Amino acid sequence: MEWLAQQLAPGLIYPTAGALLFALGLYGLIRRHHLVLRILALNIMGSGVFMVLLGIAARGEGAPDPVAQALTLTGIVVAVSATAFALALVVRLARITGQAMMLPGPPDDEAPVDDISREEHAPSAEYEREHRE
Amino acid sequence: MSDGGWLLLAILLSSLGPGLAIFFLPERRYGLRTLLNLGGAGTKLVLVGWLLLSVLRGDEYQLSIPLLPGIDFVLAADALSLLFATLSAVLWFVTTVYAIGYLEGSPRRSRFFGFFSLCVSATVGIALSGNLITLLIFYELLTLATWPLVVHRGTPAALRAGRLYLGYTLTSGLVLFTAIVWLTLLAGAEPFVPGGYLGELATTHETTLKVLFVMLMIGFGVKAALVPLHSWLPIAMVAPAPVSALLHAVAVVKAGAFGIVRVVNDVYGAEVAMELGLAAGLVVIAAITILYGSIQALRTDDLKQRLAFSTVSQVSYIVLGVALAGPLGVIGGLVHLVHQGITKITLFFCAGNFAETLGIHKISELDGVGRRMPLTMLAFTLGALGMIGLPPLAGFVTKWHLGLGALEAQFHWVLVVLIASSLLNAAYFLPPVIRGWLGERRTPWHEHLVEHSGPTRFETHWMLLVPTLFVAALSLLGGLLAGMSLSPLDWVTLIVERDYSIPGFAP
Amino acid sequence: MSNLLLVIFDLVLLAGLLGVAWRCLASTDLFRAVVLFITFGLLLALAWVRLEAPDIALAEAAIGAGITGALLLVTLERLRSIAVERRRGRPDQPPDPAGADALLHALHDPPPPRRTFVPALSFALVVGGLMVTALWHQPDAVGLEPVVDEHMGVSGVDHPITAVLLNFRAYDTFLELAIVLIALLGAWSLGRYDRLPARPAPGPILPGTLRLLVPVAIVTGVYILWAGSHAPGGAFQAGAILGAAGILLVLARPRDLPMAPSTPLRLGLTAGVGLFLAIGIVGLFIGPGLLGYPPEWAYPLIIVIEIAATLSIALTLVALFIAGRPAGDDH
Amino acid sequence: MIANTLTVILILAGLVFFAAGTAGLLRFPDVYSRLHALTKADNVGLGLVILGLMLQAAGPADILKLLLIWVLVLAAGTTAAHMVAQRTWTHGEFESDR
Amino acid sequence: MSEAPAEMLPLAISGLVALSLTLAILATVWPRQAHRIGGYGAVLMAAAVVALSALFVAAGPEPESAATRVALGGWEAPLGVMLHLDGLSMTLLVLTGVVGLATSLYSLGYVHDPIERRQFWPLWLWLWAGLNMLLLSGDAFNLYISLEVVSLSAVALVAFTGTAAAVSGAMRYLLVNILGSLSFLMGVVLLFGEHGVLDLVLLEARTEIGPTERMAAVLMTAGLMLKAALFPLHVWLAPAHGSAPAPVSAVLSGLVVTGSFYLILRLWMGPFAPLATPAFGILVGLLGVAALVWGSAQALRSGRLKSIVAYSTVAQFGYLLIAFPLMLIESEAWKVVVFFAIVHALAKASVFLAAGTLQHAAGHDRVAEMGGVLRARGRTVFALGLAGVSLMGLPFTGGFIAKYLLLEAGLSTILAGSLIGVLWVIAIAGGGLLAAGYVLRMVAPAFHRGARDAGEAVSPWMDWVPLGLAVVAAAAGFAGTLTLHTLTLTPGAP
Repeated sequence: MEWLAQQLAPGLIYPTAGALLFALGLYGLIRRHHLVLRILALNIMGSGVFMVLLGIAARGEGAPDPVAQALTLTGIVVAVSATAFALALVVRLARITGQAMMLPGPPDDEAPVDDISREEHAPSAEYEREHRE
Repeated sequence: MSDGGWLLLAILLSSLGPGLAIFFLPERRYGLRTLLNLGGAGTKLVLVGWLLLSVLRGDEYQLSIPLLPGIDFVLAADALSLLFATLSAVLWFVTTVYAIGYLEGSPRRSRFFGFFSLCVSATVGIALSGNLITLLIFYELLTLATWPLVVHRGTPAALRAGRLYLGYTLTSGLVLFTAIVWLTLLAGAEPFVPGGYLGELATTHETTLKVLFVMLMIGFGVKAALVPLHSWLPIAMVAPAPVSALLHAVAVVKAGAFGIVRVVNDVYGAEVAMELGLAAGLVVIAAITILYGSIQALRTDDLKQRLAFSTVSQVSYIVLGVALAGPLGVIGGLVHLVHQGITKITLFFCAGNFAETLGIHKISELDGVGRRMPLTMLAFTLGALGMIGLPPLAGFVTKWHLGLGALEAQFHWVLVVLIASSLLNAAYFLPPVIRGWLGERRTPWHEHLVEHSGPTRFETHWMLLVPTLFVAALSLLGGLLAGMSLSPLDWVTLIVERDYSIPGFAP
Repeated sequence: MSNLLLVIFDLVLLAGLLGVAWRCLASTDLFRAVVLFITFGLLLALAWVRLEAPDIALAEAAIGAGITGALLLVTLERLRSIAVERRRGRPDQPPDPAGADALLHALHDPPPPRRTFVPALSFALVVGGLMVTALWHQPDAVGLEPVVDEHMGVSGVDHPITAVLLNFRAYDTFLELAIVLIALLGAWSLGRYDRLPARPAPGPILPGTLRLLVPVAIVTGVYILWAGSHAPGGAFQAGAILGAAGILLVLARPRDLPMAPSTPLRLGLTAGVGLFLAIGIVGLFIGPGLLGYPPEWAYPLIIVIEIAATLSIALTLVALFIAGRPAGDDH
Repeated sequence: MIANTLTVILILAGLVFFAAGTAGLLRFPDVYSRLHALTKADNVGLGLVILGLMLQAAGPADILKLLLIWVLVLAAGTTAAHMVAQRTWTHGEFESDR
Repeated sequence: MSEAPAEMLPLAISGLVALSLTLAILATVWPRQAHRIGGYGAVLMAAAVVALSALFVAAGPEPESAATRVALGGWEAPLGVMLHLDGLSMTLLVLTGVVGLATSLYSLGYVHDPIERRQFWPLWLWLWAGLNMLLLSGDAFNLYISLEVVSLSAVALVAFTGTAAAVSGAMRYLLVNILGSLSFLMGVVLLFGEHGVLDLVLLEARTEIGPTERMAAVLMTAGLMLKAALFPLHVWLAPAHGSAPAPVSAVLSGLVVTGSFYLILRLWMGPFAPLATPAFGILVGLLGVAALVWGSAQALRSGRLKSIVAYSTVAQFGYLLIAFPLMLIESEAWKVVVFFAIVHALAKASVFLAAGTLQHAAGHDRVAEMGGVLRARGRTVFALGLAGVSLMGLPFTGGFIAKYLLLEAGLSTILAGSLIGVLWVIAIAGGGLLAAGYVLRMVAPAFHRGARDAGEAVSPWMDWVPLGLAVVAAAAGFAGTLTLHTLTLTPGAP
């Protein structure tokens, strides 16, 4: 019993679970094509990494290692800002291409290229239309 | 920057500076462009002359800039480099005048003369380079600078020729690059030393040196138009006349030959080349090229194609001379470097005149041109006879020394090759001469130049005629005054005497 | 005995976590996936409490589950309204009552093809397995905890995590604030803010509750900010709470957002980063080094930075929720 | 000692209510009844649990904080329930619920 | 006098970091003046970098103790974050300064719409600050954070044009970046778990060959290869760089991707040095050859100017992979690789800027229809050609010297007896030919006969900056000895 309890100390179970979460997120990222689901998968991978980090911090008797906790906090805030920007990008992509699914291959070369340096930035039509109602 | 280095740099910059300035000159600034062109050519001529005299007195000139740890960018002026530099400087001045006349009123001249000057600086750079790496740098620069000139007309044919030209030269450039890096790894970045600097490597790395020699020959062979690698030259004739005159008669082709001369004499050294049996191999290839070039020249009816194939075979005379590794052979080879340059440029100028004035491209159209353009036809005849090697002219001097060299190096069958090639030369040069003088012109001439830019005082535009006559006179004097001091032959004997300690050389 | 109970609790919790994560990634309907993801976030917060990391639990609940959940839900709503708009734009399609099938289209991801199942699963299992073996081989190394305790005296705060965040590794925290700001700049560069598609719930209930909840949220936020120096809490958690309050306000009145004047808004957003760097540069010249505080001034400086950081984070999170450049910014 | 036993009893009672709420969530046929189960049962369950914890609390500050937690959950729960009910009433059942 | 510069170094390093951050924050706070802040700031930053390099060279200690380490906030290694400056990071900082200055001046002309200017400059200055911090950081977690700063701002800039291609390219780039960062972070966490230390120099002292190091090496290298678009994980590069605005793709191809490669090099010279086995080297080399062939083939086939250049980035990065096995046999070869990366960055940036000017003038960048513009704009085509020549590795350009060094390293491995070396030499030499192929495709139309149409008016910045950068790329050939000397001042390098 004692060996089992020692084996299942938080310093080992949580990093293992973190690694499994990382793998699960990776699996989801590869399998699913909808961008929101892929962003969820990346967030789950991030939580996996933080679980490994905090699991490591919990090793040994004393209080968990503050540096590891600070790193996790920084990681969480970075994760949320990356997710927020990714979601804004998904909405913009959906507005332009009408769907939020990433096609596997790169877009073809003949895609229309409108060069930003040339067009004056007139307020976009849809913005005007909405604001007129 | 050791002593006198600034002079070498000044020679290089005298064509590079104006060249870059002309690049950014708008098209309509005709006067300034001509001034820059002729000014550059003139200063280069003067500087090279000064260098010539001081090297004659025996001064030492060297310039080295550290490029990489252990590898320097070296410019040095020894007798051999002077030979090639003087040839380039003189012919560049003449060809600039010719080109200004030839390109009267055609578009994109700023771009043309910009690249034209870049080419000449690269050629002079090759002449003055002090070690293999600097030679490689200018050699590749020459490729880049000549491509825009070959495609200058912008027609699909020109671009196809350009693509082929780049294909050949870039691939061979890479082979050369790898070979030089390998050689530098083995023997270090040594400057050129008469008699070669391989020293004990020849004994330890037998096979590697053989492989390296073959790679170097492939690298230089493309530009020197040795047989399997020559097919770009005739196709590149689609370029305008001054380009084919200066580049394919003097700059590009001679650069390849000059590279081979440097490798055989100043890197491997004559003894090592003979020991490893490389010289013999080179002689065989040179002989094959001479015969093949002449035969091909016979078959084409187009004037410039014929001259191109004759260049292929004539350059191999130089390679043959050097490969014979005997003093007389080397003299024959080196002196032909100058004579072939001058004579071939005369022929190209005449071909350019015929094409520009009367729109003649085929030899069959040459009937009775002697009556319409007597002076150009005279120059053409002088050039043709010089090429064949009749006694008073320059060609004879070369073939005489090559013959002696062959005997000296016990390559008796080379004598047969020389005689056969002289006969072939006669076979493909005499018919145009005979047609020119004795042929009848039934239909009136199509006055191409007159329509284009009005009547000319002489038989054609003076800027086309004067350079042709000047160069024809040079080729005549080269032969007649061969014995005089400061003639090409005398200078070459000086080179061989001073730089090549070849055993048993009795002046 | 109690150790055994804890082990059982850990196993149940982790099993729950993995189960929820698996269901979330396997679900075809996006709304279900997002709800499951929020549950995953809350369970995660529970796990951090179990690992005695209350700060992280607070942050995870507020940011990981709360703010991210809100962002995801509003994104789904935007995708749905784009799908409806595109369908309205195509007359040939049969009119659809409440955009139900549009919702189906935009927020529905068909189950992935069978053929990618085996390679994906095997690749993930290999990566996971290797990591688990590496982790099992690791000794029970003691982290940097003793080193931190040594320097606690000089750090100016009593709470070790705040000391690490704002003093020992201040550079990382500064960059973290910068990243939040860059994410906002990125979102703003994509385009102007489009009217929130959320349909306001009629009736007095929501505004009424908000009038009750928002003040409480603000008081809690300020309390957590102040408590950060000696107890679990700090700038990021406080910023998240105030941000959540802001988002609630935005949700209550989606149509007529206040025209935030450009310069004060920008100053508010960059207050955290700007003040942090200013004090850091002062530290470079008179203090121990870049981003260092003279020991006796450490506590007040840290508090000032924390206040500015909270303000910036709250504003940035609300702006990220709106995810569009304010009109004022373009004139 | 009594406090501990009381706490255990209260928390157990709370758990019973939580279980009831979850059972309601799983078994009830439509949205409104499920909402009903959740908000009613869980809030009472939470109240009992918090009451139990109050006994363990160190000082008055902790007791007030626990009370604050309960009040906030009550407010949030009711508003959320109302919003969900209203949306279902106006826009019909969610696709996934049908 | 020799010790005064050594003391000034820490202050100068912190000063450079502070300056780049201040510029970024100023541009964020005052968007209307952002382009002025950006313009003058770029000049200021370039001057600061040059001053720092002068100090570094003047200080010039012997290689062992060359690294200058600055404790941020006064907290020493295991606890605080250390800035780390040595030969390797100094040379790349100078590269970032030069390319950054050129891109900033170019952007003054390129992004002239007042509203877009306000978005562009803050993001660009944050990207530049992120790059500087990435090169100076000596702490593993801090590297992760700097990578995030660089990735987010880079993705925002890729999505800047707002076209479908740009936004989808940016989305794919963002997903790849986040995945790469997470796998890098997992590696850092594993190392922290094993050794309890985050500083690279301390890590290097403690790492030995074990399962954790091996796993961390795999994860961190995979993450960085994702970000540097090295061959097997390169799919995202062409659409992202192809559709981004010209100055952005210049910086992406030049600096951001080189930054990730710098990190791989830093890791494999520091903590993971004992793990490199010859077999691993050969595998990476083969990937490099595949990259060279695939990238060049795509570049020869592609129809758009900017995607040709983007595919050529993938191809040229094949060289960096090929050089990996060379490094394992010949220890000095790592300096050659860095020099090649520097020269490639300069040349690629100027090619992208020139392509941007041509695209701006012609309104589109389909190569087949750009003949008129190419014929009219001699200066830009000359810049494109000169930088193309540097990509080909022909003389009188930095590329030539870099190729010379690569060939020398390749041949010395052959002389040292490794037979696979022949493949490397053929690949290095052959790569130049392939590069000639696609550079010719871009430049040849200028020599076709046909009409000349100068297209849209182009601001003087956009006309002269590509040429200036191309000349700098060519002149890099002469800086060979100086760069190699500075690179030797890297302690811990083999």
